[in-house]
Amino acid sequence: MTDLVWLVPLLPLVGGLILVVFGARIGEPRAGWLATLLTASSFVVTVLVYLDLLGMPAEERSHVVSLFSWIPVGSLQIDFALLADPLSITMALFVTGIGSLIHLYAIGYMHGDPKFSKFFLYLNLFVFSMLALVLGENLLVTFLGWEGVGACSYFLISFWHNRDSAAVAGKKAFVTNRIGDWGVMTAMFVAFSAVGSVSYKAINEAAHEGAISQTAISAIAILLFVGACGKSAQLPLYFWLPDAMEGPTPVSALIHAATMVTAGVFLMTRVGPVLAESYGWVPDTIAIVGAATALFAATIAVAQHDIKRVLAYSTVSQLGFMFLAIGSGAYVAAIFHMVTHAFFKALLFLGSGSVIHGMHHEQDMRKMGALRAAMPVTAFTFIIGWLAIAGVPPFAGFWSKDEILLYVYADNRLLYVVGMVTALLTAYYMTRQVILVFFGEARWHDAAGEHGAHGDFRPHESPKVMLIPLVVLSVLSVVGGGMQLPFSKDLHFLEHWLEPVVEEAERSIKGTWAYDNKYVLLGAAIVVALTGIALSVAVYAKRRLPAIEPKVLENAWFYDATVARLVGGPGAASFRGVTLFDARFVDGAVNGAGAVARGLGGVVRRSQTGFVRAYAVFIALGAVALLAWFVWRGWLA
Amino acid sequence: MPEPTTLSYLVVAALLFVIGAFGVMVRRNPLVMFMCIELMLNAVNLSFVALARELTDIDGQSIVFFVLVVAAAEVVVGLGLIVGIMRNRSSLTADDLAELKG
Amino acid sequence: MQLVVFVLASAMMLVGAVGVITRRNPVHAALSLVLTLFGVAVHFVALEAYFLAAVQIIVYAGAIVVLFLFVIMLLGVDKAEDLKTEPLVAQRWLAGVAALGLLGLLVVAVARGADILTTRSEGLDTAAPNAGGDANIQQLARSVFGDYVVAFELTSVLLVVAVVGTVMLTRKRAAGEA
Amino acid sequence: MLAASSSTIPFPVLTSLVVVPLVGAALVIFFGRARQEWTKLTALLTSVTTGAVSLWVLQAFDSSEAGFQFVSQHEWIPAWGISWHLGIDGISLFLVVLTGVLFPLVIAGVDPHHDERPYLAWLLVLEAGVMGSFISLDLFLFFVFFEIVLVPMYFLIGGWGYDQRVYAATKFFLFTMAGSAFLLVGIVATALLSRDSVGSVTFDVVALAETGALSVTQGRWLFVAFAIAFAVKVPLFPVHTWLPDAHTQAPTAGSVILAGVLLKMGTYGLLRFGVYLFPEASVWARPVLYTLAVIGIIYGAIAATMQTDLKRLVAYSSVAHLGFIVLGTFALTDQAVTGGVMQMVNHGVSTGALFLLVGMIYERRHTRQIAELRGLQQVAPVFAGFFMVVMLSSIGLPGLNGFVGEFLILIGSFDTARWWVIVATTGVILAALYLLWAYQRVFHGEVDDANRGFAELRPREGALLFVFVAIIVFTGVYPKPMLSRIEPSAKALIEHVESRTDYQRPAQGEAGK
Repeated sequence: MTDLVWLVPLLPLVGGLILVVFGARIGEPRAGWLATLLTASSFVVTVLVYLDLLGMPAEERSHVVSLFSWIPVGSLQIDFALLADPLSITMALFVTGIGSLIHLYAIGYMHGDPKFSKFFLYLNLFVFSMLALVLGENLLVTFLGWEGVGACSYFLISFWHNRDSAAVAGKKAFVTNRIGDWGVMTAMFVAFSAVGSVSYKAINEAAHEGAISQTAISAIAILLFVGACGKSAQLPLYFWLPDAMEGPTPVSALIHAATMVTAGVFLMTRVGPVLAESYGWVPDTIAIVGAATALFAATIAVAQHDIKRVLAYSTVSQLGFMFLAIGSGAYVAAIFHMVTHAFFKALLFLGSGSVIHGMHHEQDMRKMGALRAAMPVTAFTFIIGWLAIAGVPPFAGFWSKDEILLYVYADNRLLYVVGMVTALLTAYYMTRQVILVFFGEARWHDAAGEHGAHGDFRPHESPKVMLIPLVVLSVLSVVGGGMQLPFSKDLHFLEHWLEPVVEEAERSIKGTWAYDNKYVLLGAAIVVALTGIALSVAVYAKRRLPAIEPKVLENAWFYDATVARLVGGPGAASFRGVTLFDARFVDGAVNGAGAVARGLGGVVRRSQTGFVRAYAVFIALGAVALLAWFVWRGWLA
Repeated sequence: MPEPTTLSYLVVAALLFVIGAFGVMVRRNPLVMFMCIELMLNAVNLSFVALARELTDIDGQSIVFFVLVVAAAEVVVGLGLIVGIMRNRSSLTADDLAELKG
Repeated sequence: MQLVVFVLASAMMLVGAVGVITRRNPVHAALSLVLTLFGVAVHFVALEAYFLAAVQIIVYAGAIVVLFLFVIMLLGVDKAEDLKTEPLVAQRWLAGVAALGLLGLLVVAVARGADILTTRSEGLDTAAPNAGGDANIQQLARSVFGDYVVAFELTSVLLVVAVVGTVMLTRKRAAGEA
Repeated sequence: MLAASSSTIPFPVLTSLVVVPLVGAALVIFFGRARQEWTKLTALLTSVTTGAVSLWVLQAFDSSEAGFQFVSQHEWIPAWGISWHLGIDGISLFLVVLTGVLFPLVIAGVDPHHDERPYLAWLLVLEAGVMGSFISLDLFLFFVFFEIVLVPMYFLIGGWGYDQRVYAATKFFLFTMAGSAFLLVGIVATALLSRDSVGSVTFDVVALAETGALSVTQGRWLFVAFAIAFAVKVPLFPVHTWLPDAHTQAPTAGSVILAGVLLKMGTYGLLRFGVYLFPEASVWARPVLYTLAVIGIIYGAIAATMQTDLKRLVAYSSVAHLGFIVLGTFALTDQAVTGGVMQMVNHGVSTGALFLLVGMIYERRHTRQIAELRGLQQVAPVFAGFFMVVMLSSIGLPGLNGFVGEFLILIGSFDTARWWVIVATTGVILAALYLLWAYQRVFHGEVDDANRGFAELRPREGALLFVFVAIIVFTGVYPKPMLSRIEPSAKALIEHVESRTDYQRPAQGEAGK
């Protein structure tokens, strides 16, 4: 069955190709069902492969399926090969699984859109790219998917291409991602130069066995991390993600919460041995960047009014958590959190989409409130997602976040404090969101006039096709923590499953204070989460405390604005300077040479009087000179 | 009485050539300029014939034959041109034809 | 005897040449040209180029000069040219320098080069006993129609082209023709 | 090593590649007047025939053979050792095929606005010249073809171009001629200076490269002469400024051909004559050429970003792309040189297609100003889709052809030109920036009145673009057939350099084994 792993990416690709050619003819809603069906079958195949792998002994659970020789030149031999191992199959499972749910949801959400079939084309291509990314046997196949998801996210963010803001956001996402891609490409160059191959196995083995210099190892690690920063929206390249919310909500759920943005975390885990063997400052940098991003984004989320922007910053913050885990050597925890985060963040995004859908495309939380009566299912599932992300036991997010914090504590206390503050803020702003949207008074009555088309404005619950994914995801958000429970070594299912992949890199915390007192830390996490919720309730529900939403946070510390001003100011000016230099100086030299020739010609041309007799004199004088030269030479000779 | 040497023929030819050349440069009537060119051609012909005898080579005379033919063709075309130009202009000196002034 | 012929012919030639460039009336100039051409023809005879001498008289003096005279008459350009003034600055002065320089250098070159002339080729058939008086013509014919036959054919083409071209140039254009 | 291996084919295949278009041009000129309606068909048929022959060559090409194939050699001017010597190897193979395929496509797909007959005739003469340049194995013959190319291109720009066409055509002609002056001197000097070592004066490339021995100083000076000529043609910074003008003012077919194959004559020349004839000098000059190439990559991209004219933007993007090719050429590793050759073809396909698309926009809107275009995706989604695919190929998206070449160049050059590669890779970011920005301004946004009437892709245009897109996708997904044909020749060329200098290819990944 593992040999059929190539079917996994192929099925969505086939869907995409069918939709490219016949999309318009298939039309709504059949295009959506086709795309959903293909993604779902891809999920089924993945499950089969998973079961197959599960049946094998742990050390044999790594299967390479080489499809064809892709780029073979000299010593560089790159196959288009897929790798089925616990890590890639884990990723593939939730990519196809959550992907199918989001496809299903989109059938309802995109109802009536003139580009309905095109949307599913992009979604299918995206799923294909994402699967190529996670299943790739070498860096190049991963890079194919890596760039593919970038391009698809560009298409999807700027899906409503008539909106200028959507077009700009799409471009911004692509270009920012490209900055990261520079890192991935350069990392491949270093890897090929040092190892002679770009396959993960070769690179990891070379790093583990110390066959290549530590400088090369560190270079590969840090360059890949640059790529991961771009893809996973870490500082300083995070700013494309909040803008990417311009895309339709299923896109935000699929790309910017569940799958694409986790690619960086996946990549770091893939090359875990490289990270483990590099200089100490490399994982430290990753941990610090992760922690800083987590805190930074959480503070911003506190003051956002757009329902999706809160979730976007929350995503950035949670991704920071995952990188914090990677930097602390907790790969399993990172993957664990990635999976649970995919569940609850997809749930939250889809829930917010349901709210937006019911509110006739209103996204400002200040114009919502008390929606739990109008949309009971959405409200219920959203609340589950909230509890999961806030870190309330026994929901999924609690277990994964706790696992990360455990490792961070063992690694660096200061970063642990940062993590705890972030957790507090997370609970705080998510509670704020739930209260603003679903509780309190209904503020949408005054805004009814804005939705002119609906004279009698009433938020409505979404159709079933949208609610089913919400329910499924909320179930997963509840039980997802069961993958990895801290109580006993036997309950570390995920760890056992991933062991063959991460064992060389995974840091052992056995024997540290944190390990021995993990229940203390567990308790602290619960206290922090509840404190955050309580604070938020006090502020937004009971109005006991004033809301702290300073402008500087609302504007994301002016980071984006500063970057925009730098790019638009000195950046554009220098580009303009180069262009002027080209026109004035380089081309000026060329035209100048022409002008000099012309000027000289203008002088010499005066000798052309037009009088034949004058020419005759010149000829005669020329003849005299020539003759004189011959005679003179004859004399000397 | 001494025989005239080839050198003396060449010197006379040179003299004739220079007179012709001077005429081309100072005369303004295109017809007279043509005549001066004929003078120069004759000077060259004379030196060819003189050298043909000095070198006892008939090629010198053959060349003169060709020069004569070409000169005839040149005069025909040149005079045709002058006639053509004169149709459009009342008077004619070479200095009036300065259209090629740069 | 030969020297006398030489001096006389040269004098004829040079007087004629000076006449061409100094006579203000083009008709006079043309007549002076005839004098020069005759002088050259005499030289040709003295140099034993009998055929060329004949051609010189017939073609040059006979045809070409007559052509000149025709054109002069036809166009009515027999007005005297004012040789006292010179519109081009320094034209005469430069022309004089060029002419004198040319003369001097030519003479020097000819004088210096005289000793390098060497006899070659098969020689001139001036008085071949079996060819009678036509030796020169026969030899010239062998050269022109033998060694240089291609050039000869080409000159005939040239003549045709010249004639056709002149006809095209001088005929009056019919209305509507470009 | 590179000695000519002649397959025994009775028919002079390569000669026909040059002769057929020339005959076609003559037919178009002499018989086209009487039969107007046959003119285009004649031109199309001859170019299709040439294309078919080039495809046959591709099919019959022996990919295990590194040397020249289909060689045909006849004496031309024996006194000077000049011969009609044609041959093809992995380096020129795909350029020949590209030429053979591109010409019928533009003849079929783009109509001139006036004077169809001379236009088609010039195009066919151009095809003959380009073909000849790519298959000549005699320096003199190459120079003849190299120069012949200028004439039809000059007339195509000057006769069928846009408002500034005369300026652009003159600039193009004078600029390239100035370069060619160096080339001519270089060619003659190479032949004469190699006389002693070769045994006689010869212009035969193979003989000169294999047996010729120049002193170090001679080799360097001659290399510089060759390099200047080819640098103008490529074009490399700072002699690139003819390119935006020529591209912008040329008619669509002219731009496509110019970008598609003409520029490749420069990079091809650097590889075939620069590296092959002067190995020592190429190794010596590498730092300078790397630097110029990288400047070209960054500088071209920056200049492209700020252009207001869509065609100029694409033209500057060519400067950037060609910089990659030069970088790969002189990096002298298997991957870089193979990638460079492949990128020559890729750039021809993707930039050629971009010029076609820009030409179609101009046909519809009579403007190339980005500011005057807006929201085209709304009214012409299929057109926008094609533009997008071609653009992504130009950006270098993996899975499309542009990426394979670029990646090979960069990964191959990393060991020999490390810091240059690191800078050059940032060009990838800039490529995304300028193309996406242009796309956003032209295709995104709400369509305004001026652009509302923008017509959707017509079937003929669609068919034309489909061929390009098919090539783009196929070579991106499965480049192996192409790479396996280029690689032996690239490798042989590098071994040629290694055998004559102390340069040695870096051993990639020795540590890992």
